[in-house]
Amino acid sequence: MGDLGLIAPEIILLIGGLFIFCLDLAYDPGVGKKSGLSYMALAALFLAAALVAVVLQLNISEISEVSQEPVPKIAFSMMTIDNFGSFIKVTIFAGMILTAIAGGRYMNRRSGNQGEFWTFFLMVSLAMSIAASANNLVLVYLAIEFLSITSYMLAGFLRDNRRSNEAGLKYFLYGSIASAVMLYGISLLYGATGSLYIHDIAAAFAEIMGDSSQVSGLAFAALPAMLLVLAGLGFKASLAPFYQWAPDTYDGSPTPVATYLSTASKTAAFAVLARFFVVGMASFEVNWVPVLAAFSIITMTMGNLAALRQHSVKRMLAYSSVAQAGYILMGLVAVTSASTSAMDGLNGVLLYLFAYLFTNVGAFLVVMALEETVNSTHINAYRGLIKRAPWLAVMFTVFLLSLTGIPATGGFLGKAFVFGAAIQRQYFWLAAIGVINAGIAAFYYLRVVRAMFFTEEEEEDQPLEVPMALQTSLLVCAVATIWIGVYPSPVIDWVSTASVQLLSVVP
Amino acid sequence: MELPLGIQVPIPTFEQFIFIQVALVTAVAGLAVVTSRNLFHSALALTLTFFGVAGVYVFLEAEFLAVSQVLVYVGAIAMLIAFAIMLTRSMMYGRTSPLNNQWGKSSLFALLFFMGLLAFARATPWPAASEEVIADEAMIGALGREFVTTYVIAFEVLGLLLLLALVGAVMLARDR
Amino acid sequence: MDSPDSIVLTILLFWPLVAALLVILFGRSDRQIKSGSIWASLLPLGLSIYLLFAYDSDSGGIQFEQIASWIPQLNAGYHLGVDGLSVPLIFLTTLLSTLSIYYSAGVINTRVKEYFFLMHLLEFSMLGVFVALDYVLFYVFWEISLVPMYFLIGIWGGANRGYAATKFFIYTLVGSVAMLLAILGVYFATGTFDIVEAAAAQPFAGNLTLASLAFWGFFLGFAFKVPSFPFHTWLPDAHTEAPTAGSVILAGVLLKLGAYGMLRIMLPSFPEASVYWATWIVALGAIAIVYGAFVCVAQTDLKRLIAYSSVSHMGYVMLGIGAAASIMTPDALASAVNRFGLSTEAIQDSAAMALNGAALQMFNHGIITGALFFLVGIIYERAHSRDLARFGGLATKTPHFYGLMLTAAFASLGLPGLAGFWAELFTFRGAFALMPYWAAFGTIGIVITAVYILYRIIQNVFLGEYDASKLPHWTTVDGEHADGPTDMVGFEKVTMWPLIAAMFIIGVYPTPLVEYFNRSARELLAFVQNLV
Amino acid sequence: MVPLSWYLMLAAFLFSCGLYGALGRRNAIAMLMGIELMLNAANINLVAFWRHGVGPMADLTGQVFAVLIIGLAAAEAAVGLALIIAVYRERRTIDVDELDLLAG
Amino acid sequence: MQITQWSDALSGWLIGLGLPEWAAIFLVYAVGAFVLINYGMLSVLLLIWITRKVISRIQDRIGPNRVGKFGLLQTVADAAKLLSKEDITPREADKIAYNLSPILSVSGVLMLLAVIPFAPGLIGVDLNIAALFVVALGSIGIMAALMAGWGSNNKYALLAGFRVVAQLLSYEIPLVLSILTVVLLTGSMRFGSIIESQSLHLGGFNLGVGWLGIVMPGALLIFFISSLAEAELTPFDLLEAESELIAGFHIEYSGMKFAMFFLAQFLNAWILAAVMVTLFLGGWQGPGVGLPVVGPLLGFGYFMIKVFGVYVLQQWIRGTFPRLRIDQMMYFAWKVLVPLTIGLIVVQAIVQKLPTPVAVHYVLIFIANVGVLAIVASILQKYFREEQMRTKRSFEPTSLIGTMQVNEEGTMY
Repeated sequence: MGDLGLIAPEIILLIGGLFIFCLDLAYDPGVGKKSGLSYMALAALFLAAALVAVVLQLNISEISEVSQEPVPKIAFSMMTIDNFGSFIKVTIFAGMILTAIAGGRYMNRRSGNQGEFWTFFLMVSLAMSIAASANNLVLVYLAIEFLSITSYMLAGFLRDNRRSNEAGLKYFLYGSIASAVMLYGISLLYGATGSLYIHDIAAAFAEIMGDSSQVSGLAFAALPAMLLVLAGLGFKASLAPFYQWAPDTYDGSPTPVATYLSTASKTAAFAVLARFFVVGMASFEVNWVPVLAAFSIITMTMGNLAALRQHSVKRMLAYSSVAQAGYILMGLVAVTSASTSAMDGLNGVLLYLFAYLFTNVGAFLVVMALEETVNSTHINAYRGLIKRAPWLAVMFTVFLLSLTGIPATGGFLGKAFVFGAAIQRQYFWLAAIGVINAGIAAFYYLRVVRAMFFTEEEEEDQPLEVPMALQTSLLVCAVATIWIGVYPSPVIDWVSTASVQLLSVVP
Repeated sequence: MELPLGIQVPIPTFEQFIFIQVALVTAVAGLAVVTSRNLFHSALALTLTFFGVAGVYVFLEAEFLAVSQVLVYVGAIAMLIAFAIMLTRSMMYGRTSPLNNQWGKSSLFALLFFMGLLAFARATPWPAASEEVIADEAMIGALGREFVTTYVIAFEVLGLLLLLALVGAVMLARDR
Repeated sequence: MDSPDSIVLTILLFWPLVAALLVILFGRSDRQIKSGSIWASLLPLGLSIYLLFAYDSDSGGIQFEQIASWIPQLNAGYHLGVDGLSVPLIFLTTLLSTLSIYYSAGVINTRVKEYFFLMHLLEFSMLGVFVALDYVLFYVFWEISLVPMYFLIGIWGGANRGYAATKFFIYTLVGSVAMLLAILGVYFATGTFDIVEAAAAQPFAGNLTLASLAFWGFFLGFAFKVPSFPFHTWLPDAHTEAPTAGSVILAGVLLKLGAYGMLRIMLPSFPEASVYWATWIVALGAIAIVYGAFVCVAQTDLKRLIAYSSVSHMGYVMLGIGAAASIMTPDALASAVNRFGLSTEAIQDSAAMALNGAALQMFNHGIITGALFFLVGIIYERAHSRDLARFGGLATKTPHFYGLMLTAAFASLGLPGLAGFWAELFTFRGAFALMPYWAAFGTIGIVITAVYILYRIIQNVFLGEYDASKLPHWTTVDGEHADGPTDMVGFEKVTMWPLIAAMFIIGVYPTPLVEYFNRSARELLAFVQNLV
Repeated sequence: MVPLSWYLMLAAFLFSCGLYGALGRRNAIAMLMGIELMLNAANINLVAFWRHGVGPMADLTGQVFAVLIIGLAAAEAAVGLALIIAVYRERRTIDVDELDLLAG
Repeated sequence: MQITQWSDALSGWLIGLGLPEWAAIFLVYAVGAFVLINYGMLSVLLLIWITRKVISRIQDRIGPNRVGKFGLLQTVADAAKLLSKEDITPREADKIAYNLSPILSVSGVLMLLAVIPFAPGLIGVDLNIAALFVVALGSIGIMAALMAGWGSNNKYALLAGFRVVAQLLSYEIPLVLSILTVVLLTGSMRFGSIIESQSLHLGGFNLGVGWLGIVMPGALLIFFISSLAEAELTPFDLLEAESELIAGFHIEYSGMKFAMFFLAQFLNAWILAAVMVTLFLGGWQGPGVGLPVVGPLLGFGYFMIKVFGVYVLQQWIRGTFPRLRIDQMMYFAWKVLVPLTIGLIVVQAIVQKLPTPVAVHYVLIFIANVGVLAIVASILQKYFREEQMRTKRSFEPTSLIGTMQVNEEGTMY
């Protein structure tokens, strides 16, 4: 399989995006008749996801003699095609597909630039996909920036809408600062190690750390560099204290954009974080573990406390997604390459991301459904939803319970894994703070459930018309959420192969 | 060279002397960018900074980069910024302070940051300069080859990004 | 599948879930849903009665085991099984569920489909807790039981239901997440999620700090549910606001989950920590008894009063468990022998007695409080008020109701010949031998219980002159206007009689029930003594 | 020969200036200018490390990355200014303190 | 014989005099810069005279003929007059921008002189990236115009400032791309190498007519058109557009500063012509440049003849063509020139990878260029025909509203 074959999913996305773009330029069927473009985008995404699986299948044939693990393949010297990347890609594509199915109508009704939208949409997927595989900080940075810049435009896509505009601008300003900071950190890493390949950096640091006479030397550069890079990546993953953009952006952006920003984009950021810290900074584990732990605590606490005060469900979900990032980070804190247990931190991160993706996409889709029908995101719009749209309310409840971490949903499994990993590494205080936060979080999730179910008698109940495509997406999300919670075995297997392969390259 | 108070300063070579000039101009211009009350003057100072940085690249024997810097930063980015300032020129007047309400915090933060980086840059035992730069024309060739071999993915990504930025910027900023 | 019996638990467990799905998917009319639900709930009841008889209490141990692979990567399996402790509680669960469903069919007329769906789901989750022998499974059911209860309180509850439901949910959630951490700790110490195996592996043996952490993790989870004294504040709100059937299930079964967890998990898994913290548990139990009873006296709301009486009564359970916990290790046993100057056997007998008392109290409290809540619900359906000050002299107007209430109330205060008596007797008998001072303190509660039962309930509601002006608006159970209190109607009587009968039967002849409990209590003691 | 640390100090100064501008100014365009300064500072670092760093001279990573960043900065500035113009057209302001539609 | 050798000799001599090495090098550079700058300043006098003469001829006038022989000193007199004029700064002007702009404008252009190869060996610096350098420094001029437009605090000036950015940035792209075709073919951005590659050896004798413009007429044309726009010459002189913008961004300037803008403009046109000659017309290449001693002199002569020839051509167009509207101008850049040059580059890139003899490459590239040439020519022809008809109609007495009419197709032309 050649290099091009290995990045076939990305190429499909590229071709799909450019094709849609050209088609949109060349052929104008008239206002409101461009929905065909969204089907094309979907087709490209499906094909890409399928190709990831194909690449994965063809990839695992070669087994290393040393570690008895499949050898990751390198494409174009900067992309590692391994199980880890493939897992992340499939997760991302799943999120993008679900968003695309549900969000097509939303965007088509609000913007006349469908051609651009679907092009950007595919390109964002492409960027995330590259970020998931990138093994060189040059490409990591470019992919993150590609993702960011395209996202800025998508966040501000409804240019006649003041909120969307403002969301785009704020996202841009915060995001650019963060990426510049990250770039500075990368430049310091380059200075200290002379390379930007993550494994080279890891090897160089391992060598420096191994040589006791030199430890005080260039290793000194690692800590500031690490912090700066963390600032940039933490921004994408909306970790405190870099999360201020998230609520504003999610709130103001078109809901499909907010949906993927809070799920797929976050998944990509965590993939990069994992690759960078677990592989690249393996020699400095003692340094970054406390930092990440502190970030994790601040993130979940700040996110939860802020979410408590919100009256807009969309904004509440935005803050909640900040808090969820804190939980996920907890898993990253507790990664060990020596762990034999399936309940390892990295597994926890991946599993959490996987489950969280379906849950949160679902939750945002419900918000989108309400926006579509009653044009509001305020919690009062959800009052008595059980009478107006029973299935919508039930599914939203499933998602909210999953976000709370109630068993038999995917969210529980993710939480159990990250808590488990923390317990395993004996970070009891971290887990304890997680518990307290779970309690706080339950409060604001339940507020929505209360509004939906605990109705007064006199309220009017007009049935809501939820579009078919949205329902389909929602159903998939709900089924997936419950399925992961009830029968997680295959997912755990999958996750394990992914993380084992990533950890096998840690020097 | 000994300054008053007994501070020892090594006598700079001619090259270092010129570098100090360039660096000073760059730094002062950089400071002017963020302190000037007049936005347009900020933009002018920014342009000067870009030139200064290009000069620094020349010192680093990266002429191609220096020219690219002028071409893109001065020729495109500074121009765009000046253009945007003109388009939003009503923002220039009637404002009492160009700083937002957290400027105090940010200035402190930036100062601390600077001192940290400074200490870091001075304290770290950076390796000594390596060998001579390869001959100029060959280097440009090598640079070009890097772009289409090792860095081909990054290069393509950047190209795609530029295309998307173009399309998106037009879409966003276009008048109805 | 080793024997046909092994599938019994699976059927018992999943039938309510099937019923719930049938209700939600195929429920057409309210009538059909109600009758279908009642019929559906009879199957688990039948199966649990079958279990009562089929469980071989001579051989004891865990029977009807079923083990299947579920999440092999985590060593978490689908492991079901029952022992002498869980069999009666399963029966209690199915009995109360069936009665609740039956009663609700008479009084619930809004959002019927959801209601019965949730009732079945609730039964499913409660049964799951009692039959699960795997931590993950246990925890899953434990948490799921929150959800239907939350909705039951929130949708069909009283005026302040949203607040109460949320409070209930969050309190218990925080507790159970703490328990989750403890479970994970046990998992990483033993490498398995199997409750029996993990207990046998004795996690954190020799490391009192970690063992205590895990112990308190579990304790938090269970104590919120029981609810033990400082963690009880959600309970009065939840009970008061819940619909009748919800209160019944909540008091009758859900509270037992906590105590069950202590007996099933905490004592066998962490004997050292149990010994170390036994005094605390006993103290909390005794304080709960006394505090709950005193608070009851001050109540003006009938339902709230009964809710607080649950706090008090569950205190007995804690007391018994704590007392038994104090001799969980051979060392502790030996020191207790030294301290009290009794023989080893006598001490062990006392411990077994305390455990029996606690377990019996769980069962009895389920029946008695269930009955009391039903009765409160019955009067509330007519009076639409629970204010004690507005009742009086109902004895003459509603004699049937009066009779049943009298029986249940006396059972509650532990009158000999009724169910409550034996439990209190066993508990105090066991506890006095092991924790004399706290047990003595706890007896104050018995006196106060008599005060509020006799004075606040019997005197206030039933005796004295009936004064129509105090509460002018009465209705029949169907919501039609009535001139005064009307007596119980058929379906209410049908609901009540099995419970009343059970009180009498157990009061007169508790032996078969004690047989189950005693067997498992002895097993527990033996298990722990043999381990170390 | 100019020592490496001089370049690094210049870069650090520019970066801090940029950071201050990006965080402390209220005009979105001024913030953007600060961001450009930061990118330039990072670029100086990269090229200086390439010239003086531990890697072999034939490895042009630092320069290549710098060129890529220059291109990327152009894209970023274009998109950013487009967003600024779009906001300005709707709101007649690009003062980030006044963009409070999404506060809460 | 390279300029570096001369400068080496000079600096060696200076060191011999006892100067420190850095001072000697500094002095040599200073001398070189002094010479180039003065050449630039002085040549402008000639350039302005040529312009006025050419345009006068076109307009059937004689042009300046009083001051000096053939009026050659007319410009000197004008300059003296401008210098003596009062230097006015508008009250509300942005002082920094206003005063900096003319200086920047001139210095940006003068810096370009450093890389212009006047003759074999006669070149300021033979930069390895000279082609890029030329383009990069062009942006200084844009910046200067923008500053002038803004600093004058005059709405016409500001409007012109906007137009500067729009026009110059737009035409920079086809300009760069057409330079790229040359770079692609010669494999170098160094002007020295590019000129070297345009020699044509015949039995050891350098005929010097292997001009790239012959192989790539399309690119040549596009470069020429773009350079007209870059030099702000008619038909792309919308920046000053006297009839609408009064005088463009330098409307508020007077005296010396005004003169500096003019200087920059004329010099810029000349330098662009020089670049064009270097890239496409063989630079100093010509018969006999390979000869010793006379070779460089011949080269210098060829170069100057070619450059001034192109310059006269520019002024000729300036005198005859009507001005474009801004939309037409943008349309032409983005929808005609840019796609065509990109197509050209793609074709060329593919052709150069073909496994055929180099001659075949040249033939194929030539064919592609002719195609481009034909397309541009046809578009221009269409435009001019319509322009002619419009003009004719507007002068017909029967059609009083002719100028207001949209043409038949309703297109922009």
